[in-house]
Amino acid sequence: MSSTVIEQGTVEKPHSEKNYLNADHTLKSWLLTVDHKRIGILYLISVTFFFFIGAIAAAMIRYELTSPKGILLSSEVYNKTFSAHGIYMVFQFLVVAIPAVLGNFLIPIMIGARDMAFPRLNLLSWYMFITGGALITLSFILGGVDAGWTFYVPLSTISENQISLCLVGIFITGFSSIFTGVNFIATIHKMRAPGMTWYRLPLFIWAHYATAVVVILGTPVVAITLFLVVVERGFGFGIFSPELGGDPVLFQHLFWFYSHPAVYIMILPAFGVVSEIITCFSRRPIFGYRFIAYSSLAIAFLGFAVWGHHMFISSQSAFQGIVFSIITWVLAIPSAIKMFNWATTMYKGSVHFSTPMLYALGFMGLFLIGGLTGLHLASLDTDIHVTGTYFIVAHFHYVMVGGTILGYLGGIHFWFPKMFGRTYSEVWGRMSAMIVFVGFNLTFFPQFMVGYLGMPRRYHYYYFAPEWQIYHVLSTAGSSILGLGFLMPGIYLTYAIFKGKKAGANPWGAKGLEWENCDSPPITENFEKPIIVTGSVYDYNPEEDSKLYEDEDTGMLGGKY
Amino acid sequence: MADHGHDHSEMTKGGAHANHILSERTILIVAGGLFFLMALTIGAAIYMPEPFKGWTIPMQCLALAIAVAKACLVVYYYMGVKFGTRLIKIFAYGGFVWFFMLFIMMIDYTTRPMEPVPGWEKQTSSALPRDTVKNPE
Amino acid sequence: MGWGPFQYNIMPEPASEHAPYYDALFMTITGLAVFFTITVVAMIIFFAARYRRGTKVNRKNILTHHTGLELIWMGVPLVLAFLMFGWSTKNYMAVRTMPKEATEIFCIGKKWMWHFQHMNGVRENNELHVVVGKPVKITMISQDVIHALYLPEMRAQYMVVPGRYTELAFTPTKPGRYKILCAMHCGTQHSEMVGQLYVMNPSEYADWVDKGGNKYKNKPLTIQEAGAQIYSEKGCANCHTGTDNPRAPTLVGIYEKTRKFTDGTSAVADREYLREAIKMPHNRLTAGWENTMPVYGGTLTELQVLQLAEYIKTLTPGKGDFVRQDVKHSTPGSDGDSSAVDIANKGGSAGNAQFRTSEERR
Amino acid sequence: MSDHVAKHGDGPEVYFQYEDIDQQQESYVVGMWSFLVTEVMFFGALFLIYTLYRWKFHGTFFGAHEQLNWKMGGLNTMVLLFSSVMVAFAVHFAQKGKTNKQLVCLGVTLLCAFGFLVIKTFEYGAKFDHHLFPNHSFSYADPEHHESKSWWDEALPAALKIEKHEQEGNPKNARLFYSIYFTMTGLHGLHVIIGIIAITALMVLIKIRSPLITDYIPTELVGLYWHFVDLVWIFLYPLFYLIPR
Repeated sequence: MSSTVIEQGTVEKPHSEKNYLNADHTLKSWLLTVDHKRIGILYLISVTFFFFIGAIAAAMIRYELTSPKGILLSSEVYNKTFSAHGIYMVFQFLVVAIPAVLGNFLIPIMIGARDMAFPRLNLLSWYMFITGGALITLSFILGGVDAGWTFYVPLSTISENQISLCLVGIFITGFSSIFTGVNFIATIHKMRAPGMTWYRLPLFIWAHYATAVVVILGTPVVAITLFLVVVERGFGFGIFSPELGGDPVLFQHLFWFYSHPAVYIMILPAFGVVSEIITCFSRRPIFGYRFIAYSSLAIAFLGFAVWGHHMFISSQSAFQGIVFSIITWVLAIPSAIKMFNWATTMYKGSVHFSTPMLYALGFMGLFLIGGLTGLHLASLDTDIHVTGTYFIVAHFHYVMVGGTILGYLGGIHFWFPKMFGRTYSEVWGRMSAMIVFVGFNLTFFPQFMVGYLGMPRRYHYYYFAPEWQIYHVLSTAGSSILGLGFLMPGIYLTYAIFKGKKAGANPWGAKGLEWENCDSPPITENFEKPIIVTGSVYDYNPEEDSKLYEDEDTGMLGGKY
Repeated sequence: MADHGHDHSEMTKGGAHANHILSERTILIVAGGLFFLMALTIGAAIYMPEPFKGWTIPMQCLALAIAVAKACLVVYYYMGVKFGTRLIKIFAYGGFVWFFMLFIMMIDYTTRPMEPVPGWEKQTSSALPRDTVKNPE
Repeated sequence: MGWGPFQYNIMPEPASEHAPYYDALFMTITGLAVFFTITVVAMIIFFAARYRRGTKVNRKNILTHHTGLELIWMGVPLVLAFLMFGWSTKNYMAVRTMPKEATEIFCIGKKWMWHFQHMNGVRENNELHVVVGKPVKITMISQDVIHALYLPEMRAQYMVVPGRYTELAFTPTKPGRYKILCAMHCGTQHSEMVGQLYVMNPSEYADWVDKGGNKYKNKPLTIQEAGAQIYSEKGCANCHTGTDNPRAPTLVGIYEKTRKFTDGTSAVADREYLREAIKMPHNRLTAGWENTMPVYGGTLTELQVLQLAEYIKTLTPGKGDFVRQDVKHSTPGSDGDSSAVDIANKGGSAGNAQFRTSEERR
Repeated sequence: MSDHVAKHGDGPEVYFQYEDIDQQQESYVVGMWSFLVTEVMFFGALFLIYTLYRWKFHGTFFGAHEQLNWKMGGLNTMVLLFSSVMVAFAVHFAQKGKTNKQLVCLGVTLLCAFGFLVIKTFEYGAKFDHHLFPNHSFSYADPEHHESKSWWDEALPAALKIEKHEQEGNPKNARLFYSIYFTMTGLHGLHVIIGIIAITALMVLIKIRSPLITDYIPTELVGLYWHFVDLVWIFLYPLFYLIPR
């Protein structure tokens, strides 16, 4: 990115070694920090923790399903296990992962600001997130929740488990998201550096802006809905209870009013990350900048009008089903735009297969499959047979895990040198990217098949159809590979934080304020001097870049390929 | 950005200054309007002569129209949207427009028979005991 | 059955009229998905390989936007989407329009079993028998939480909602035994809320109806069971409940106990006394009760009296009591057939547990 | 540009992340508005639920609403509207820098907020005594509980009493009505309590001349929040207390 540093007669200060990581070492300085970068790191640690809880639950589920009659768990514990998997993964990991870690860390740097608009609110968000997570964990310690992460009434209102406590935890986590969203919106609107116009913003920022819009418009609705379940359990108010003439399907309407947009909260930031990675490692300006930017907003707004496709068979009227179906089909278009644009971005580029790029390519492949199998579910008729089966499980795992988590891992690898000032081992990185890709496909592709055969989701036993076992065994085998793939970055990245080679300010040769105007790791104020942006954000030159590598390895990270 | 300043595009396009000071006179006039409308809404609901009082839908629309008028007074003047920047206007209108997004749900309820089965009551749908008082057995 | 991977089906057997239409649409959409996946992946691989760093290719005049191209790849998928939407909606309307001439069946979902009620009075639990080729319309309601009646081979699924009737229709085309599943998480034993759908030829079906729709009926009853049946048919339980009451003394534990009579005498309640008390109850009245019991002298055969006496012997406060016969005898799992339902029942779950608790509550 | 160091005692303080005071003030207002959008959606879902069930069970809702005291509701509307006016004045004086007048206005607002809660307590108390709280002891159209006297009703001055109506309609749907009534007014009451905390905090900070409050923006933000609370009540009042037959 071209930008100028304003010289106001001040003499250039000598380069200091202080950065946000070593500015202060006390625990207090971390727990009471208002620095967006430190809060990002706090989020990184906490979401990793919650991810591993969710992953352990997933491993238990997969192990249990290798036998048609179950192995280890009772049905009750099994139900609590998949509920834990869903609740931790959705509310404590997927919804927050990219926005809270990468978004918090990068948004102010990318737009040339010194911090978020409301640093203290940002810290409060993190504390609320932790409180919510602690309450959810407490509810599982005190007895567990067996209603699944969707909490459909009346199951969640008559079940005698710790559902109220868990819902309160989710409510608090929800408000943490809202505050983060408010912060993002105010920051992106008001904190941009001079010259950073809307069309010069990196696509990462556009994606996060769209995400924040979805968060502030959607989250309160699910908060109030879950709150109503709590008062129904606690006081006996019966807003959804059929014996008072209420409608349990209304809960599903309100729940999916948020929870469908919530999948865009998960995937939009990943779109942003992938847009950045693909341009950087294709060494080429992104193709169709405005189309990608506006497709993010289109997804954010249109995504609110499609929630009913989760309810085609839940006794909503056929007419409403048709309305939702057609909007859902239309919603396929913005995602298609992005996909085609990313692919075209590589045309005439200078493509470099570094770890983040491998993750991004894996993301494209998996999201493609996940998105396109969504067509089966958008279609009214085909949805009938596969709703509530493993087909849908496979579909949303392709989108959420294949999309969000690969985007997240790609982003973590991409900005790792910026966050910690060190580089990780490229060999291990590329290996883990490939293992994740292979393991992921092996885990979830058989689930499409067993779902089409009719295996309902959330089933503990399937002894009535032992022929399904082969698919489950394949899936479990894949999940152990996938688990290995997730564990590896955990290990070599942790190693790299302490022992990795020093990375320069811009190890990838990337463009953007965070690479060109900012140290690795950045100083607490992000920039030594205020900056003014004067040009486009993606002015790469693939021709020159490729020439560098024609004859010799210049020693940049990753080398020739 | 010749002035080396911050990007104030949203603000300047609104054509008004952000910290507009509401005059005391305006506050009082708006307050008068609010109290008048409140009296009106009570009058319309309670002291309406009989043939009109029975018209459910027009009366409800009237009550809501008065409420919307009051809301507009508060939002425009007291909350300062009238003098706010374009961005504030977008937020204010956007919030209320998006509220109606929820009403897509009404399509469902108006196009299907939602009549609950008469007399249906089986399981209590709460963790607490309910309906235990009147049990003839 | 084939060899290796080929022995596995990739789709459930299409056994309803709608299934072939369903699969056609499903496969078309899958085809489209595969086509787009291959196109984009090929594009990615081609570009990534050809333009990888260091290759000597033309990188001049890079394209950063091209509205025409964008419109093409917005337009083409949009048209395809509308086509698919039209097709699927047509199918959906066909399958969600309830047939006028249909076998009507009622279904009640509860934790964790399916009750079916036929118009001819037959009740089934976790099983459903229907005739091949005749449309079936199921009207469903749930008793507690939301369930979903899922018949994979029929490509039919719909939710069963408490407090409201929902409907599901299908036309079976192939005789056989198929799955009934619950596809909406409904609590602890959700995965055992399964059953079987029997699609029968008309002759078989007629036979089945003749037997009262009860595959357990032909089995000889034990003497106690026969007694229990008489006990229930004659309505003994109307007066002789589990405890003494103003109308009649309880029969629980009565056998070989000493009974006091209104005339001051007493006797041991052996088989002879029981016979007398059934056939000529007015002879000796138990102290504390009046002569209200009908005389069964002419209505019960000697064999039936014997059976009844044997049944009365088994009555204890904890066990046996006054079970409605229809429920007891249609309890699945009482013969050796190891159907899915029975396995579930033997596991001490699903149906059995459900019945026990509901009966005790009565 | 580089003089973003906070200057105490010389006009409003600019926090380190902002370039200038304009940017800071605008950011705060934008943040508050996006939070208010959230609040709109928060109550929006409840208004949707209300609309749906009211449309479904209009007869019973009409019958049930006649148990609510519209005079008390009207008084509460008046109290809230008056407090809103006071907040508007508080912001006005804050902008002009008249701290004492500002504090008086905020104090009156605080009084109004407490008054609102007191009136609400009288309403809730009567509902409890008449077994109209929608928990397991709920009882509707039952003479025994309907006729029972409530201290909260008796204690009212005559002008605020309404004539006792028969409890008409389906008791189940009436319970739905009261569920919605208590949820919505309860949440609104919770917002009033949060407002009280915010106003109190603001007054204390102004009083002790805290460095946190160097310009009118905090007052403006609290004012925006309080106006929103008022706004919700403006709709709740006709929807619950003034249902036409």
